[in-house]
Amino acid sequence: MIAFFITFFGAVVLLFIGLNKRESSFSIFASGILFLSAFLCVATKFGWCNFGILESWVPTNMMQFGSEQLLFMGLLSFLTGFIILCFRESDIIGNDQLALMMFSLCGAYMMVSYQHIVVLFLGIEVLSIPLYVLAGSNKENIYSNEAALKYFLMGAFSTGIFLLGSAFIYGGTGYLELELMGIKPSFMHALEGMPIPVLINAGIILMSVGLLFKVSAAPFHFWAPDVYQGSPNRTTVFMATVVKISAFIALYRLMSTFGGIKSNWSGWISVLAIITILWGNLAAMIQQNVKRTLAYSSIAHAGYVLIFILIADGTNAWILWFYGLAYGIASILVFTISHQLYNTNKDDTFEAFNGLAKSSPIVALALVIGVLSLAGIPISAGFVGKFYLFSFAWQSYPILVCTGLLGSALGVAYYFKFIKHAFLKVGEKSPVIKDRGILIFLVLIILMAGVFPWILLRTFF
Amino acid sequence: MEVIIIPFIACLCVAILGKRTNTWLSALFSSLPLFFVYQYFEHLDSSGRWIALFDHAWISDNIRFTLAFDGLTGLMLILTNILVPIIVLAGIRNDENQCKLTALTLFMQAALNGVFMAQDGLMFYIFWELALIPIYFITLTMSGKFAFKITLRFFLYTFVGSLAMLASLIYLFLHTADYSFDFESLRAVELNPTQSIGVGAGILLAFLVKIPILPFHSWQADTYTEAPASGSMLLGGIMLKMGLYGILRWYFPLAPESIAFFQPWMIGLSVAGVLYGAIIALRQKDMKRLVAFSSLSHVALIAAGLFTLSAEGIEGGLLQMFVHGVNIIGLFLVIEIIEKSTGTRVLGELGGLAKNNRIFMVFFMLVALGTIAVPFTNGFPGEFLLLKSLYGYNPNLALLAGLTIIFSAVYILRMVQFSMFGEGKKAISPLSWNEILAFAILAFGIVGIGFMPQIIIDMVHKSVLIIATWISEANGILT
Amino acid sequence: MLEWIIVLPLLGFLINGVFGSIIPKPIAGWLGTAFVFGSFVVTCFLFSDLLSALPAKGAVYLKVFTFLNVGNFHVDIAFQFDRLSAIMALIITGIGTLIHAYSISYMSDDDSLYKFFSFLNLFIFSMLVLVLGSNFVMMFFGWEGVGLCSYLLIGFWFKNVSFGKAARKAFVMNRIGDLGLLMGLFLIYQNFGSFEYTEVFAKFGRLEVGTGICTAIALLLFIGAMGKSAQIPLYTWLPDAMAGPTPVSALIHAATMVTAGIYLVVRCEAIYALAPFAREVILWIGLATSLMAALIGLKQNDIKKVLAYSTVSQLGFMFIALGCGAYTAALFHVITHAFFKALLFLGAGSVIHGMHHEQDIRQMGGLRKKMPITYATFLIGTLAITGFPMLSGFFSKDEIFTAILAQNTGVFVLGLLSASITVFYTFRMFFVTFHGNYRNQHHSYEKIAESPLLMTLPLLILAVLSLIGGAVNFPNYMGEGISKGLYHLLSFDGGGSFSPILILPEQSFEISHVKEWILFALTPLFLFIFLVARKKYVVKAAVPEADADQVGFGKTLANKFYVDEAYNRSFVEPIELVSDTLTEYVDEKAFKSSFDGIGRINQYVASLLSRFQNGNIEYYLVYMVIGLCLLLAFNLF
Amino acid sequence: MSSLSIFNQLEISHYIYLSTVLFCIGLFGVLFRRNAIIILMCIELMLNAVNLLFVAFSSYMGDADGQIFVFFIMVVAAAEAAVGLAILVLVYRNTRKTDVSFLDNLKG
Repeated sequence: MIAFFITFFGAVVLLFIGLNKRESSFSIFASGILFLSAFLCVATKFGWCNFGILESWVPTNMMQFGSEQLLFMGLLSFLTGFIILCFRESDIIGNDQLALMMFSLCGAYMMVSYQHIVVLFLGIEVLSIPLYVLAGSNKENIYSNEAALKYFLMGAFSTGIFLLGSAFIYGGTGYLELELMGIKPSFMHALEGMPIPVLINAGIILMSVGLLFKVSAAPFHFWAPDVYQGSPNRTTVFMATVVKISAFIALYRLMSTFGGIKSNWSGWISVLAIITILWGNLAAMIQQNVKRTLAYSSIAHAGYVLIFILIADGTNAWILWFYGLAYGIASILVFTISHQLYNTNKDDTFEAFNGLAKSSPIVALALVIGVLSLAGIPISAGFVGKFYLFSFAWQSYPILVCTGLLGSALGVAYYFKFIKHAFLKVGEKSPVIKDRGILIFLVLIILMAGVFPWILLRTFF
Repeated sequence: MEVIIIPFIACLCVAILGKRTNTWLSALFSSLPLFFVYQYFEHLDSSGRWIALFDHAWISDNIRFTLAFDGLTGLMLILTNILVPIIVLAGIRNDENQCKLTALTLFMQAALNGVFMAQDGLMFYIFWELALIPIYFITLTMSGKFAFKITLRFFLYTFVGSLAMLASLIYLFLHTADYSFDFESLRAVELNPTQSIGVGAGILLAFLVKIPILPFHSWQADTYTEAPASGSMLLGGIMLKMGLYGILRWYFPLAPESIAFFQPWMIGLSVAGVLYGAIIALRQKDMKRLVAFSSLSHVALIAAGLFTLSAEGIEGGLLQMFVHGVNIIGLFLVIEIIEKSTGTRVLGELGGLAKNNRIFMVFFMLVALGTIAVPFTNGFPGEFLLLKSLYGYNPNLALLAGLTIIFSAVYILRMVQFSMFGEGKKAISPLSWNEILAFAILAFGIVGIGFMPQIIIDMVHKSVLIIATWISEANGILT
Repeated sequence: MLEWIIVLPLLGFLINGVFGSIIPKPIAGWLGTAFVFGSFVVTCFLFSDLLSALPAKGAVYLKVFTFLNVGNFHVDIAFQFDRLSAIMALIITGIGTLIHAYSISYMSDDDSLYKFFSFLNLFIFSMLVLVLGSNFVMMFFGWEGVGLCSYLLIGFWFKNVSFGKAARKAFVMNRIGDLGLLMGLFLIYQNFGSFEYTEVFAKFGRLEVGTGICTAIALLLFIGAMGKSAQIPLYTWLPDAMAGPTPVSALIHAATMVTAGIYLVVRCEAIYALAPFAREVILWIGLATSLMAALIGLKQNDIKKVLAYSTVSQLGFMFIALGCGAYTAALFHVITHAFFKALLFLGAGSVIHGMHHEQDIRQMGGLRKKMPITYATFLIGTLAITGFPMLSGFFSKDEIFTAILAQNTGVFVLGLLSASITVFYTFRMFFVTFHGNYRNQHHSYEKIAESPLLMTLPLLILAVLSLIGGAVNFPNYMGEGISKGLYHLLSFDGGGSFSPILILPEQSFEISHVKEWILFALTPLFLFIFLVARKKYVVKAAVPEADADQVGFGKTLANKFYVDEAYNRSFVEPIELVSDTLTEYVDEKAFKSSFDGIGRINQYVASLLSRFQNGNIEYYLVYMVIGLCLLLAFNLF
Repeated sequence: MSSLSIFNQLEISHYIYLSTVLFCIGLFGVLFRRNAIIILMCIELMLNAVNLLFVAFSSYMGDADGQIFVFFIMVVAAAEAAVGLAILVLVYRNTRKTDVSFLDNLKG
């Protein structure tokens, strides 16, 4: 809860002190707040500090801050902090933007820690509404406008679907509290004339479609490439990482609530996972735009994580956490480099990477490691994440794992485009890459998590 | 542990120093692990077991970072750590990308040492993949417009194979009693024949692609041909040994029940590959391409030998692995020097190179003779044992595979003839000391093993015996 | 002491090979010669030791080290000096020494003399390994080693492309034979569990005559012998091998290496004794080779080519003998052939040397006066090879014909034909070269001079040997004490593990007196042919016509029965076609394209998928709703 | 009273059908109208359908949660509409159109 407060009030403060001023020091302030909140989450988890008073304000049937939630919140806060830090030089800079992002993060916190569908709904909306604005924050850019409108319309639409689903669930189970509605989904209040399982099943499908939209799982992913491409870079990476991870956490918690009737939904989730993995990887192969490619890549990753939704049993949330960390850091790394190159070349196709290895080899190396992590090649964190995921799923879902492996192989084809352009092509301009320290730090995180995952996981879980 | 850390540190140093790197020093550094390998041999006991030298909890308490050593590993380590310094030395003529290539080669050395020492399945896989990355970048420095396509094909091929292996390993891992990737735990998993065939197929695929065996070879020729010399050397000299080593070390013990199923297929494919590579090599004009196909042919023979499951086949195969590494690196070194001196490696454009550089000529001849397995060069004992083992399996197949001794004479001598003999205007530029040193080491390897192959056989004999016992316990087919 | 026989030539090879470039030329040559001579001396000592040992010894045995020990498979580097290998070693080192000495002068113009001598020494070493090895693998070592040296020496003048081609051809054809030999070795090991001669042959004793395994092994080994000893169908490399320097032709392609096949069969007498069918095959192949080569020899004009075909033909005779089971006769002919053929080649070399590397006999003529020593020695060689009475060739051929006659009259007639042709073409070559008028326009007759002493001395020594060489194995009618020396040597039973080399009793070749008379009647026949040749080439001074003028059967002969062309058509070209097809269609199209095709399919699917992504939000919403409806439909109904 | 009795005769399923139909009307409106404002209104219609359903369930089960949810939905819908209209204005300024089918610059 403390993280929530700090983030929220930090955003408010930022909004007021920085009225009409545009300075990158705000970014440092904001990221400082976020790192602080991340740290506090971890500290609370380990019991180094106790904010029981704050916690007591929130009814436990509304939100819950167990150690799992705290770690997820810490992860999200940590990632957001890095996003803000890395994109200090964004051309759309402003304290209002930062504040919006932090508000959005508050929504993500709610999605992580909800115990009641109302909170989930509010979380989704608090997350989304600032994002609509952020997506369109490049006001003069027609692409940004288009992205915002698309995102908004489809987001609102999916909210409607989500709400219909929650209404059905409400009708089917009689509860909106997560704990209660999942207990015995089959017996519930008798509703005359309505086959209850149908209502519950439909409710589950509709609600999860609302969330699947957010994680951009096929066939609800169509917004993603367009919106990712049109939005300002910082917003894109925020959407690709924090939003996606939080939506997955929400989905995971929702679905594990209905773990008792897993057979009702495991089938179609599997199908969606397969479609998503294949679609994301295949469609990414022919893209020329970096952001679009990464959008498809994020779709593919959504497909992998859908496998986790299937295997989640309440004790292995750390897989999601680790995968989120690996994926998030690698995405931020690649997006940051691509963003900085964009600032030099005003080109967001792969051509921007041309000659990177010559002009700044260290950045090229960082790029390689980021890309390898996304592709899931040892010794990067991405590999370990995939390894955990696949090895846990092998037993029950071999076909999914095979698809995942196939997808990884397909993924190589486009991830290596980065390397191709950075190492093989000759570039005209030599881009100025700032923040090498941060990039190297990110690389180190990836490598540490890739080489010593057990140390990391044993510390936290 | 040292054999992994030292090259890695050397790699970092080279990467940091960049153009200021002294190649002699890098070569010296990369040969340092040999000293430690020598020390490791003292840990061996008479049983020939695979003894863990380093062990630490890693990804989980049961997925450990375990480095182990036995004769088999020792042989591969010696091979790697002798050849890598030579590759580093040979790179001196490669002015532009030299420090980059050297750094990558050293990184590769660390990864390869890891592959050969890894006792934990996951670790093996990770090092396996890790070895792929530097070679990918090395091949990427090739010139030519198909560079990306070729490297991508290479990477995808091997990556798909590795993923299949990973899937199999995870499958085994999930069936272990203690959820461990440890070699012994994986081996202890009881599989029924169907499972075993599935698991075996996955593991085999990775190795078959890497070796490569016939239908999975189409990445090879282009990659060998287009890659820079050090890339070709690493690929042909050491990397494909990973596949053969893998078959022996990981496939045979982990899925012994499936060997009986795969044996005829593998031997059939290998023999087909022997002929296929040899026949194609007969008419190649590009020397590197020729060597690539000859390697396809030679290595397929090794694979066939391994799959005969006889002592001659396995130990002869191991011997030949070492030998092939020496020879192919020699051939690539020769071709590299020819190309650097004359600007071409197409046979029709060369000729008469023998006349001005005697040392080069002698070495080229020596390597060529080693490759065509003339007695008292290193190629002979291995090929003899392999053919003999194949004869024990099926005389007709041995006859077919034996055709390679005719074909290899034809294409290698053709290469020698068209490049070295006859009249020609081009000449080999004088050799530098590093090249002469590299030649000397390789020449020593060629002649020394030619006379004393038993040294290598003795090194691996006990380890092979243990593996053979496992196979026969599962099948009772070992002779 | 045995090791020195082997080590000395190896030392010579190493010294000349490593330091050759800094050693003065003549010294390099003398060094090489000295090492071989040293080896010869050691061999002589050892041989006399062996003969005079008390109690009588079968062999001296020397194990150097273990070469391979895998599972139950064991091969030693080990040597065995028995009577057979002693004879071979004596020929090799003895004639080798002469040819080395000859080469010092012959090759004195060449810049890389040291290289030549180091290769020659390496050859001697390999050949000694071949004959002295105590097991089949050692023999195989030498077998391949001499092939290699032959390759190196044929292609010695590497600047000439066609020489290189000839060298390659020789090596590859030998390798074809080697493959057969190798398979034979495997078969031996599979059945007898050892490669050691003594062990293997001891186990053969227990088998029945005509056993399938014996026949198979015998035939496979014979394939190896075919390659090395230039028998049909693997003989075509030998005439081409004349590209090498003449001493090489004398040493390798006449006296020693090509007789390795005969050595192999004699060595494996225990096997062939049990394989009558294989002997039959050998007989007929030897006969065919002998006839064919003799016929081709009729129309050859290159002095070395004539000698080469004559060698092939003589090797054919040796195999005929082997096929008849007359192992002594074959070995006897090996010895005498080594003498007179080396003599002829060296003589030819002397002529070529004098003619400034002119080899076409049509460009010679009348050299008799300018090169008297060469002429005289060449004449002795010619007489010896044609079987002039009381010369070495007479006795050895006589013995072969005796054996044939005892077995098969048909073969006898054909063999006789072959021998007659030999007489004709040898004298044809002799007369055209030394008699008649000088016909060369490029070099003036005056400038031709006799070769230096260093070259003529070996000629003289070999001439003497050719004259008296028959003494090695005189026929019975020459007297009890001195006859059948070789036979007694080889059929000596050392007892213990060492059985005699020859097991078959020689008595089977005792022939009736009528037949003996027939044999004697042959001498006038040969005399008649000699006169015909003399009339044509001396009296009428006929010059062989140019190749283009050949017609009919003569043309076929001049073109060597078109065998090379036939081989090209039936083996080389199809394989090249297969190779090209595999490269172009299978490797590129099938394998590579199929993998790339997967990529292309992916690209195609991706482009299909991207059609969904048309940028229009309405479509997106529709897709979403369709997806949703499908989900609902499948799960609710 | 008679009208109330009609209400009493309504079963919960009727509410479900009604709101589903309403929802679908909104949904099809979203799908088949091109004007962004109308789409926005249709989404509101969908939300109101859900509201109706929540209220119905709530009163049927005598549980207040559903009604509270409705208030939240209304509030959020208002906020969403505000942001949405702002975005629309933004788009309109740049393109002079409110027709969504013209916005297809981003694709592929």
